[in-house]
Amino acid sequence: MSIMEYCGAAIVAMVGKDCVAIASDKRLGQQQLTVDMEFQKVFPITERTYIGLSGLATDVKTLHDRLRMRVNLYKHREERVIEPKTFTHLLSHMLYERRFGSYFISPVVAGLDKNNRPYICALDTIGCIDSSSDFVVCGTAATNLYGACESLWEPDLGPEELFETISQTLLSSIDRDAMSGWGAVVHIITPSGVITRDLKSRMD
Amino acid sequence: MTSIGTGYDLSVSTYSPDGRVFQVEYAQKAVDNSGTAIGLRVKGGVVLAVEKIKHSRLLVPHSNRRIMTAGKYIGVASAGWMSDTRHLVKRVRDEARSYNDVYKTKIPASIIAERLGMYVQAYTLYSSVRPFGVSTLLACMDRNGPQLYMVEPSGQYVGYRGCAVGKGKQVAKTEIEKLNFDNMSVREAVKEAARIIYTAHDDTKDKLFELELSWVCEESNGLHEHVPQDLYDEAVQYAERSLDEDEDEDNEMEDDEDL
Amino acid sequence: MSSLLSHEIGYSAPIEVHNHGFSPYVNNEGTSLGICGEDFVLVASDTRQSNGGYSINARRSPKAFELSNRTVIATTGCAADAKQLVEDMEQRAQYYVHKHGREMSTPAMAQVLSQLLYTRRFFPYYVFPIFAGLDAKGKGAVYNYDAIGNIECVSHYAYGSAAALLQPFLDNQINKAHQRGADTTAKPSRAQAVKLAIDAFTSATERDIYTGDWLEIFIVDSEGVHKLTRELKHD
Amino acid sequence: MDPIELRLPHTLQRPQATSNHEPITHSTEPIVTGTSVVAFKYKDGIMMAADCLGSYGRMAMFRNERRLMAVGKTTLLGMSGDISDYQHMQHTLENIMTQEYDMDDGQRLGTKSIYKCISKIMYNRRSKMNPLWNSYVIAGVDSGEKVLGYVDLIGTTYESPTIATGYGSHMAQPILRKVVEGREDEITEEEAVKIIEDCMRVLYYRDARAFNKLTRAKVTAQGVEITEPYSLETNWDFAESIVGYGA
Amino acid sequence: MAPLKPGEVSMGTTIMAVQFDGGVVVGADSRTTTGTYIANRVTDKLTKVHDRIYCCRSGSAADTQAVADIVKYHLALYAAQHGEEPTVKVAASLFQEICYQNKSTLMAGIIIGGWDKVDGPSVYDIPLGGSLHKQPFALGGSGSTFIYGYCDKVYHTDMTREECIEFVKNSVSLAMTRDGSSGGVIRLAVITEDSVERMFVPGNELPSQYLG
Amino acid sequence: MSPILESAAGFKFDNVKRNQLLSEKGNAAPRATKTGTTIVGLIFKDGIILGADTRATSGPIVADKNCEKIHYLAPNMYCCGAGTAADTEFTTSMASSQLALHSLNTGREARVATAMTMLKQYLFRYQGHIGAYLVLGGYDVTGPHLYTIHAHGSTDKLPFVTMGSGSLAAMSVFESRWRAGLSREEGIELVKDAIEAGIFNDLGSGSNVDVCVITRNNVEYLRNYVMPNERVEKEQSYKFAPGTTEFIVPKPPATLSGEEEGTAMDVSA
Repeated sequence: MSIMEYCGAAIVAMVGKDCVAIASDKRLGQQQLTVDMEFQKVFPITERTYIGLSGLATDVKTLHDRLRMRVNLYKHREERVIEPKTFTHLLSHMLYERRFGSYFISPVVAGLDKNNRPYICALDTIGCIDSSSDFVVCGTAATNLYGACESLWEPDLGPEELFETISQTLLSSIDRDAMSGWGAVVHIITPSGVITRDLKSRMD
Repeated sequence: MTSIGTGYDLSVSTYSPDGRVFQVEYAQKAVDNSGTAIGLRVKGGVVLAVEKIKHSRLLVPHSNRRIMTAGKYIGVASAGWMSDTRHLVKRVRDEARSYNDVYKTKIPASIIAERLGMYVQAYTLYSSVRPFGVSTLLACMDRNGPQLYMVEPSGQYVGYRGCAVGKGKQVAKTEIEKLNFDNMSVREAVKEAARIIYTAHDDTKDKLFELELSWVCEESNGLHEHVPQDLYDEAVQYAERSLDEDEDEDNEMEDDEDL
Repeated sequence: MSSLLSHEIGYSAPIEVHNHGFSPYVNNEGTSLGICGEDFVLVASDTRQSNGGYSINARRSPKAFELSNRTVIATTGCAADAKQLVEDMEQRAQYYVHKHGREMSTPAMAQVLSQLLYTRRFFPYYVFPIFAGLDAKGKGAVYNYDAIGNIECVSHYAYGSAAALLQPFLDNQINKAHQRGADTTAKPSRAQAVKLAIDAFTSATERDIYTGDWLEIFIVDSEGVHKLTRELKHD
Repeated sequence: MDPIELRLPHTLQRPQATSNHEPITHSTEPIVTGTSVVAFKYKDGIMMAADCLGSYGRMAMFRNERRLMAVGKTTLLGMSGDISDYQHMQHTLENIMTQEYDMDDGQRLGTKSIYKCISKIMYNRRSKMNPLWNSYVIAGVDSGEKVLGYVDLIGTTYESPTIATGYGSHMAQPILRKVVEGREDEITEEEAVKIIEDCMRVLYYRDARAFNKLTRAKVTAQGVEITEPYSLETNWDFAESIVGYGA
Repeated sequence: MAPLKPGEVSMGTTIMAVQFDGGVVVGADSRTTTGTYIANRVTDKLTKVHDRIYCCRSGSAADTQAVADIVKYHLALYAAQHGEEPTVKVAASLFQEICYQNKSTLMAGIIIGGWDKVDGPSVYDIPLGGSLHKQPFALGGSGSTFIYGYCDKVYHTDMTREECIEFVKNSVSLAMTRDGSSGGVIRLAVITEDSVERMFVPGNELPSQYLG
Repeated sequence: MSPILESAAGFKFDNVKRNQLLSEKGNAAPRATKTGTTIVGLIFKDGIILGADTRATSGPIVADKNCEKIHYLAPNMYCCGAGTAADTEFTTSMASSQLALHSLNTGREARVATAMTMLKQYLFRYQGHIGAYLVLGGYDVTGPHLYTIHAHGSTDKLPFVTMGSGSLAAMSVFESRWRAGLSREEGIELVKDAIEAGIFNDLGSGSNVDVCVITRNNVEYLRNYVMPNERVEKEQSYKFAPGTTEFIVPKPPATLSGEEEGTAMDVSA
C-alpha cells in the first residue's frame, strides 16, 4: 500500500464563471480504520486563495504550518497579499526542495487573483505544477474524481451551479472510494466572498 | 477347403496338423471376395488402381475411397474389409508420423512395410484377436526410387513391380505380367492400370463399379495423390476402348469357335 | 532513498531483460460497461488492445461479443483468456441448443459463465466479464463477475482500466443517490443510456491512456442485438 | 481382464494411460532468437519481411536463418523469438498439414483455420506454464479476404491491417500505421516493397539485434512467394561530420 | 565497477588502438545502446583529450564522458603549468587514477593512444577496475571478445601505418558483425608527430567478409 | 567540477530517514508526475526545430492534457524535457537562471555548448537520480547546435534526435525521412509528423504538438502548433438544478470568532 493512501482523501477544485470552488471530504483514516470525521484538509491561505492538502496527515499539518509561516513572511516583506500563482510557485519550490525525501502530500490550490481571474492547479509530491483551466483533483479518490469531473464539469458555471456540480462530483466519487468520505465541505470563492457549505455523505 | 470342421479353424493360435492357420486363410478369403486392387511400379513412379464395387446406385460418387493417403507420401490401396482397412491406414499414418517426429525425414517404404507387416502379423498370434481381412498395397517414392509393397493378412509383406489382389487378381496378374515395366512412363502405367481393372472387372457378377486411380511420381512432387482428372478421363477412355476391341476380338473368336 | 527513487526510470526505451520469469498474464486493458434498462440492456466497450506497457497492439480488437440474439458479453483484462472464455461460452450455448432445441435463458447463461470462471479457480482467467441480456419476461439484466466467478446482478457496472472513472459518473446519473427529490429507482431510457455510454467513454478516453480508438455499443432489446460504433480519440 | 497388450519392437509406442503425472518444472527462456517481423496488407495481399539473424544473446550467431515460411499453399507465417520453439512449431504444423492432406476431403486449411490452430497451440502451452517463446504473424488470403493476425507466447491475438513484432512494434508500426492504415486496398506491390524496406532499414539502424540481410515475402490469392536473402542500401552520410559528443 | 543503472546509456562497443613506428592508430565502432535500442548509431567514441592524445571509450556513456572531460581539463592545466605537452603516460595515469579511485561507481573501460616526444607512440589500456597496461595494441569493449583470436593471429610487431589501418578496420568490422552491441560505422584516427588524421568507413562500405 | 550550478541545488534531506523507514515498513513511495513524452529536435537549413507532445501522466492517468515541455533556457536556446516532470521543470529553470547570470557576467549571449556542459555536469553529479532527459537546441555565434542529454549525464551531438517513451516512434519517422538541408516548412512538417507518431503510437504521449523554431536571430514558439486530439462535444449537458444537493452552513470555527464564551480565559482575580 502506498503511503499516499494511508489516510485517505478526496479533494477537487473547479473553475466557474468568475469563481472557483474547492471541496474535500472529512475523513482521516489509519488505512481501513477511520479515526476522525472532522479532519480539515482544505485551508484558507489568504481570503481568496485556498489550498487542499491530500496525503499523510502529519505532513498535512506540518506543511500547512510551514506555508502559513512563509505566506506571512511574504506579507511582511512585500506588504501585499500573495497571489494564488505566486503562492503555487512558493509551494512548488518547498516541495522540490525535498526532492529526495519528500512530503507525502499532493496539494491542490484554488483561488482568485487580483483581477478576479480564477486560478487552480494541482502539484505532485515533488512540486511539479499542473495548472488547468477546468478542474484539478487529488487524493485517493483522484481517479474517480477525474472521471466524474470529465463528464459533469461544464464551462462558465455560476457560483450556485458550480456548487451543485462540485458537490455532486465529490459525493459520487467518494461513494466509490473506501478511503475517503464521512462528510464533505465545499468552499466557493467568489469576488464578493467565500461561501462555505457542509455536505452530508455516506458514513461507511 | 478340406479341413473345414476339423476343429482347427476356431482359433488363430491353433495350427492344423498340416501346419496351417485356418483363420489366416479365411481372412485371405475375405480379401479374395473384394473388388480388384492393383499396383504398378514403373521407372518414374507407382500407380495404384482399384475396382471399387458399388452395391447401390444411391452411393455418393467418390465416397468410401479404397485408396487413401498416409503421411502425404504413401499411397495405401486395399482389398478386403473396409473397416479393417481404415484401422490399418490409421496405423500407417501414425507410424509415418512417429517416424517423422523422431528422424524428421519421411519413412522409407521398406520400413513402413515392415512396421505394418509386423503389426498385422501380431494379430495372427493371439486367440483373442481376429486377423485383418485385408491385403494392403503400399506405394511410395523414397530415396531408392518408387516402391510398391503388399502386406497380406498373414503379415507377410513383399515388394513388387506389379501386383494384384481381390476378385480379379488372376486376370489382372496375367495382364500385368505382359507389361514392360522398364520402358513405361507413369502416365502410360496409369492408362494400363485402368485397362487392367476394366479387364478384370466381371460385369456379370458386379454391375456397378468405380475406378479409383492414384499415383506417386515426380509429376506429383513425390506426393501421393489422385491422378489428375484429364488423365483419369483419358485412362478410362483408353480402358473402355481396349475393352471394346477385346470384346470384338472375343466375339470374332467366339464366332470362329462357333464355326 | 534508493527505494524512493527506484521508479525514476523516465526513459522507457525497451530494455533487454535477462531474467525471464514467465508470467502467463498480460493486462491488455480497455474498458467495458453495462447499463440495465427496463426493456433493454446496453453494453459498451472500447476496441483498443494495448500490450500492458505503452504500446497499442491493435486499434480495433473488439472485446464485447454477441453470444445469442438476446445476450452480450463484454470483457476486460487478459485478451487471450477473454478469447478462450468467450469461445467456451459460445460452445456451451451452442451445445445447449443442440441438446435442448432452444436457446439457454439469460440467467442460465449468466450462471454458466460463473461456473466457467470457477473451473479455473486456481489458475484464474484474468478476465472481468460483464454479461447482459433480456430475461424470460423481456426485462434487462446486467451481471458482473470477478475473475473467479463471483456473480452479481446490477443496474449498471464498469470494468477495466477506466472503471474508476466511469463508475461514479454512472452512479450519479443512474442511481442519483445524493440528489434531492430524484427518483432513485428509475431506470434510464434507451436514448439516455446511449448518451451516458458515449459521454462516459469520451470522458474516459480523455484521462485513461489505455482506453480509446473506437467504441462499440451493443443494445439488446426484444428485437435482438443492435450495434453502434463511435470513433474515439486515438492518442 | 486386462486387455492384451500388443507391443511391437521398433515401432510406434503409445503413451500409457496410467503414467505418473509428476509436476514438470520448465526453465524456459529464449536462447537463440530472431528479432522483428513486419507485415501489412496491400492491394493484392499481404507483404511481410524478417531479417536472417539468429542471435545468441548479444552475439550475432546464425546469419542465415529463415524466419518466414509458407504453411500450405496460401498461408504465410513469420516468427520472432526463440528459434528452437519455432522449429518445434514448424514440425507441429507439418504434422497438421499432413493430417489434413491425408484426410483427402477436398477441403484445404485456410489462413483463418491455421491462425486459430497456432493461437490455440500457443494459448494451451502458456496454460501449461510452458510457453513457446515466440510471436507469430500469420497472413493469407482466405476465401477472397485478406487475413493478417498476430499471436504471442501468452496466446494474445489480434488482427490488424498492419502488424510488427518485437522492435518492429515500436519502430515499424508508426510508419505502417501512417502510410498503410485506410489504404490497404490501394497500395501497389511496388509501393508495398518500398514501405517494407523502409521499415526494415529503420529497424536495422536502430535495433541492436537486427541484421542487414533479410527475406521478404508476399502472399496473394495465387499463393506464397518468399525471396532469397538480400541486403538493403543504407546511408551513413551525416556521420562523417560528427566529431565528439559535446562542444 | 558499478553495474549499469536502469535506463543508463551504454556503449557495448568495439574499440582498439595499435601502435606502429611513428604513430598510433585508434579505431572504434559507432553504436550506443539503451538495452537493445540503438540510441545513437553514429557515436564518436574517439575522444581527443589533448593534441596528440586520444582515448577510446567503452562502458557507460555518462561515466566515460565525465572522465574524459576531467582528464582533458587536467591535461590542459598540465600543459599550461609545465609549458610542455603532457606525455601519453601522464594522460593514461590520470585516467587510471580516476578509474581506480572511483571503481565502485564507474563503469568505464578506456584505451589511450597517442604520440609524445618522450616515448613516441604508445598505447595504454585501462579495463574495468582501473588497472593500467601498456600494450603494443589493445582491444576493448564487448565486441573485442569476438576478435582476440583474429588479432593475435594477424598482428605482428613491425606493422606499417597502412597495415595498422587495415588491421583496425578489419578487426573492428569483424567485431561489429558478430556483436549486437557494436555496429554502425568505423571511425579511425591516425596520430603521429605531425598530425591527427581522422578517417571514416561508412556502415555500407565495411571490408568484405563472410556473412552467412 | 564546475560549481556553476551549486547554488541551485539546495536540496533538503530532513525527511529522508523518515521516508526510508516508512518504505521499509511497506508503505510504497508515491509516484511523481511523469512526462511519458515524445520530444524531438532536428537541424534544418537555417537552424533548429524542437518539438514536443503535451501529455503528462501519473501512472495510467493523464494528469495534464496540455502541458508545456519545451522550456525556455535563454533567448537563443530552448530545451525539451522528458522523464520526471518536476525534475525537467526545475533543472531547466535553474539552468536558465544560471545562463542568464552567465551572459550578464560575460556580456555575451550564452553558447549552447555552455548550457549543455552545465546540464550534463549537474545531472552526472546526481548519478541519474534526477530524472531529466533533455533535448537541447539553440543557435549561437558558432551556429545551430542540437544535443540530447540523458539523466545520467551523457550527451550526444546529432542532426536529429528524439527522447522519451515515444522516442522510437518519432525516430522511425526521422530515420525514414530526414535528410540534410531541410527547408523550414519541411522541417516543421517532419517534426510534427515525428511528434504525431509518438502521440498516436505511444500511450505515454498524447494531445497536441508544440513546435519551436530557433534561427539565427529569432525564435518562434508555436504552442499547440497542431491539435489533433480535441474533445468532441458531449451528448448532453449535465448541469444540476439549484437545490439538488443538500447542505448545511457550518457555524464559523470557534477559533476565528474570538469571543467564544465558554472557553474564554477567566481573568478575574
